[in-house]
Amino acid sequence: MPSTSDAGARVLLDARGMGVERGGRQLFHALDITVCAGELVHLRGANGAGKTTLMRVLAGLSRFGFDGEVAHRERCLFLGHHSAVKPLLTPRENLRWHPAGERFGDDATIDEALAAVGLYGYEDTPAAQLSAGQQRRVNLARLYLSRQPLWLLDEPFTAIDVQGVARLQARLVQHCRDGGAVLFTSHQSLDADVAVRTLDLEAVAY
Amino acid sequence: MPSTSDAGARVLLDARGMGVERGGRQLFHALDITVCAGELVHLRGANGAGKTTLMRVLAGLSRFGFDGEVAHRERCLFLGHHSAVKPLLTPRENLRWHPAGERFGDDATIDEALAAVGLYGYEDTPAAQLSAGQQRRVNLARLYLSRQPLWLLDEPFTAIDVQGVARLQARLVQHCRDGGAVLFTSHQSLDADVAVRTLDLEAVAY
Amino acid sequence: MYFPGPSFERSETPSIIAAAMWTFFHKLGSPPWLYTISGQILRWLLPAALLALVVGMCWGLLFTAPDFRQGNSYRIIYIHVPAAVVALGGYYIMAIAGAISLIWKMKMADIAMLAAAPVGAALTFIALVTGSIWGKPTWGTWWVWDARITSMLILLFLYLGVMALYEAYDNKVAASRACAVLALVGTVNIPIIYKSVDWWYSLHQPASIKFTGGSTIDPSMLYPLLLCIVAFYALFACALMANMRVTILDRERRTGWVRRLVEES
Amino acid sequence: MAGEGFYRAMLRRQLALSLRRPVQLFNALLFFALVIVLFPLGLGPSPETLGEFAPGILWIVALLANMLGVETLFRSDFEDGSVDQLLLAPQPLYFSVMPYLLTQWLLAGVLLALVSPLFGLMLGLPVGAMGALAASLLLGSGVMSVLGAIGAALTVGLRRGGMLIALLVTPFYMPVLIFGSGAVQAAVTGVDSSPYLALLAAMLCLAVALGPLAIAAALRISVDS
Amino acid sequence: MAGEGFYRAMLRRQLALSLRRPVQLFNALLFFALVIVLFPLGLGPSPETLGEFAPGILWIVALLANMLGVETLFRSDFEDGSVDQLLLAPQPLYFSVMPYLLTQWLLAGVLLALVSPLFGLMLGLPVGAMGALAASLLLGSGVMSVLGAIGAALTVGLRRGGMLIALLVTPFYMPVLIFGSGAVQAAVTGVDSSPYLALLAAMLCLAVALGPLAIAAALRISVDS
Ligand code: HEM
Ligand SMILES: Nc1ncnc2c1ncn2[C@@H]1O[C@H](COP(=O)(O)OP(=O)(O)OP(=O)(O)O)[C@@H](O)[C@H]1O
Ligand SMILES: Nc1ncnc2c1ncn2[C@@H]1O[C@H](COP(=O)(O)OP(=O)(O)OP(=O)(O)O)[C@@H](O)[C@H]1O
Ligand SMILES: [Mg+2]
Ligand SMILES: [Mg+2]
Repeated sequence: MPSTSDAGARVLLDARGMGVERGGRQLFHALDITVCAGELVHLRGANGAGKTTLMRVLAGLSRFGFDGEVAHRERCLFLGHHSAVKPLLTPRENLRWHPAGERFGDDATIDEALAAVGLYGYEDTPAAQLSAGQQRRVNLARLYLSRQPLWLLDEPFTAIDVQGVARLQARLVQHCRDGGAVLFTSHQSLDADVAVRTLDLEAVAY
Repeated sequence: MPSTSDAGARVLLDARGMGVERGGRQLFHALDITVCAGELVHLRGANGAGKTTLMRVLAGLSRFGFDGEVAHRERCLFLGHHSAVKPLLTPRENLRWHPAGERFGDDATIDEALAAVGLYGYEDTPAAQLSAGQQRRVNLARLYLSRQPLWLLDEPFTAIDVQGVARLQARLVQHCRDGGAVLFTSHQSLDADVAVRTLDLEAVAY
Repeated sequence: MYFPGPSFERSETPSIIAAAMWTFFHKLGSPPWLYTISGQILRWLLPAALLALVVGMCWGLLFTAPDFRQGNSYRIIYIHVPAAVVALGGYYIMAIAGAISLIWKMKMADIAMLAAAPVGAALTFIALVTGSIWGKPTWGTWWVWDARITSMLILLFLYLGVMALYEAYDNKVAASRACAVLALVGTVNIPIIYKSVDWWYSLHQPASIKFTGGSTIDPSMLYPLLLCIVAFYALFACALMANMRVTILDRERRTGWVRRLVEES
Repeated sequence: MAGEGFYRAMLRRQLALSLRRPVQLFNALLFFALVIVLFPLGLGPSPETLGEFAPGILWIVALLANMLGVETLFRSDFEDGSVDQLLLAPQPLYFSVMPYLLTQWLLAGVLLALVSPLFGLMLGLPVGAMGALAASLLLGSGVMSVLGAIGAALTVGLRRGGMLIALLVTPFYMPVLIFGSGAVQAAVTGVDSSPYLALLAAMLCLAVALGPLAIAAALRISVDS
Repeated sequence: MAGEGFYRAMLRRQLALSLRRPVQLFNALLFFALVIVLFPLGLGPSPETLGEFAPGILWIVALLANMLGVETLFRSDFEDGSVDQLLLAPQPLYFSVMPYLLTQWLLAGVLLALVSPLFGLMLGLPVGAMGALAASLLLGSGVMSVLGAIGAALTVGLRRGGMLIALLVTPFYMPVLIFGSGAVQAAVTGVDSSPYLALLAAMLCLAVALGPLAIAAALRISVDS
């Protein structure tokens, strides 16, 4: 049911009245989130504000222990704090046999994506021998392969160097321009010239 | 042997002719590093440049497979990519029983340090129930407890929110002012008004 | 320095012997020297070993009388016993090399250690298989839990442990150091293992099957057997050196002398 | 990857993770051999007793190997977020767990079943019972893999699951052990062992049909906690 | 913490990590009970013969429990960087590994030794052999903890060490098994078991004196690889 927002854009994610309590503290309360095609949404908040908790609820990984409901969610790509990169496997194998269940095409396509995240030449090195940032990049290569419209990214810029962040940012913008939508968390701000909607969790804190 | 630099400050770390080759690539070559008391040194470099590798050599954790030698090193505090925080233990226990072998004082001191990193109220919560950034903060509390003169910090700002980074930065400056020295890596830049010496690994790449 | 041990440089009373040993050690530690000298040794040792083996075998198999109890099946002794004896000695060679590499940080010693493992494992395996084959006509079963057999089986596990540990490490420098630690622990443990297995067997088994009476061997069988043992030792040395030469070339493939060697050939 | 392609990819992934190098297969075999050697050392070398206990010994070793392997079945994938991805994949979880089960069964079950005659020989098991031994191990280890995976999925989110999973799972393993060693015992004494094997086969069918449901549910719970 | 304080802190840390909740102690005991029950089920000996094999069974279970526990001795500390910190600590590593060994020994050794008479009873072990059983387990498990820790330290940096550590360590465990079950066997048959116990005690002294050297060396290698 591809519903549309007031502005006419397709709604990819629609959650109403979200509220989470953890360890006796109300993290947030009566939070409505709507993400439409073409939108780049930056979820902000201090450490422990509940960003990860909210992202997991929105992705459908947490199904209990919160108020409100995710009324509508398009198929989504989720990147969490943990990168699901197997140290024993090479970057190429990590993507070829990725458990997310999406077809990532043949090896040539995968190699292209790896090159796009700056891992050219490391396709066949076991991930255990990559640096921290390079391991995160293996997972980020999915952003060049996936065809999911909605992206939920929890701190995608962690451990990535300055140049890498710039390229990633461009990729996110590109995805939104192509009709997708991105909801991401980060403690870093995007460049000033990128059109991004900021959602501040502190502002809605209870 | 408290040697002194030309300027008369005490030398806390002195490494000469450092060179590392990994996977057939020379990461850096003939690199001299001297860190004197009072210095704040920012080690920069892209992902995979060899920052972590160098830090581990300087800390004395890697003892083979590199050229050059660490001629002199004062006792140091080392924070790596992995935070050595046990999810089963509470923040207070994590510090009280820390394997680094330094006396961290009584619980009141520890609680103060935890408050300083913004974990007031979480002293007795098992670390497994903390957010990613809060877990990193548990480890960073050591910066308020340690008496080591030399700090080697590998990406201390990872997963820390904006306000936390500012406070940490102030702590680093304070430590240098107190006669210590800090060598740290980060993909973020410090505030412009902090006196920091930048060491670029790309610049010395082979 | 993580393993305390005497060091030649720091020795307080340098005697002539120590000095001479030190230069010898120093030479041993030099890959090109070892490569050349082992090549020269192999050139005569290998033919000699093969010759001794052929003579010993022919002598044993063709020119001795059949055993009055076992008929001709006992002739497998000329493979079985030398293999078993050399396999045991091989572990000590390996472990001592490991100790040297760990204590004196001598690169060639750990190459020797790693080269000894597969050869020793193969010999152990041969002893086990020939023993089993021999067991079938002798005891009517392929396998009994005799003390010597059991300890031989454990020896195989020890060899395989060293090899598997080496395989499992990506970083081969770390791998050989880890293997050296393991081999060193093994040196302390092997006598304990052997004694304990003997004890275990005599505790449970009041000698129903017996094959330990070495004295029953007739001299006419003994001499060819001894010759075969010597031949096996020599073969072990040959295999060890050949193995080492391959490893040396592999590890030093970036150095000048190997490049020159390749150009010459 | 869509449809079948995904499951094949997951199977290759699992196999690669357990058998990155061929030598690992060999290590698994050695592990069996080592544990089996412990029994003569502990129980004594007399061929009669060993022969009598051989079915039980082999079966206990199979059980232990299974329990050891199953404990870590989902652990690393859980910790590094791979299970999250699996849950979000469009493919039904019921089928997605099959590659895990299959790999575990191949390594702790089929492999052991294949080499078990050799170990049987070493323990003095009569040659006539080898068939029953291999067959019972083949079937029984399948049941144990599925049952163990349920326990693994339930405890994977806990930080100290090591002992707990044994506690959860061993009671369910016991019938398998009884029927399995019973089958071999029957063959040793010359009785027909097929009723036992039929029972094991029935248990296997039941386990494979229903087990993945429980595993999938347990994984969802673990991820959410 | 300086001097002794540090080692006491490390010990409390290790104990807290293994026994966060008192129920975990109980779980460990139940684990032994369950595995011990497997043996009569699998081997199916008559009650008379069971008593004869009780020493071996109890000792094999102790050995397996030790091997299981020791495998994870350094793993989580290695993966989260705690071992790095331990290596950089001013205290000598030789002593720093002692709290690990002690905890492992308390949980897989002392605990089992204390309750072993109960299990001995279940297996029909003569009451006169209970002392030898407990004493041999107490000493022997100490040796096994040290030897196992060497294997654990050697393999902790490897991503698939599970089977490998068994391969490295079991041969070294075998003498302990032989002397240990020998001691109990001797007590059962009315022979003096003190030579065996003396041997185990000697091995324990040797292991405690030299083992930490090997463990420390192995940890340094693992961290560096
Ligand atoms: C430490 C390892 C071993 C050594 C030093 C060794 C040495 C010997 C020697 C010297 C004999 C001749 C003894 C005699 O004729 O009285 C012999 C016989 C024999 N060995 Fe071994 N052996 C070893 C391991 C094995 C193994 C592993 C097996 C079986 C798998 C085995 C099976 C046999 C058999 C079947 C005989 C003939 C038995 C007999 O004459 O009664 N041995 N061995
Ligand atoms: N399993 C849990 N049980 C109880 N409380 C929890 C649990 N997980 C998280 N919390 C609490 O919920 C709060 C939000 O955690 P969350 O991980 O969502 O924060 P976050 O916004 O992602 O922070 P960060 O920027 O550090 O990643 C934290 O205060 C944490 O203590
Ligand atoms: N065990 C290893 N074996 C082989 N190569 C390795 C190993 N560890 C690291 N490397 C290589 O060394 C290089 C430097 O790694 P290092 O972790 O030092 O980078 P880094 O500068 O810390 O990067 P990051 O910013 O991502 O943390 C990388 O290219 C990596 O591929
Ligand atoms: Mg978070
Ligand atoms: Mg790094």
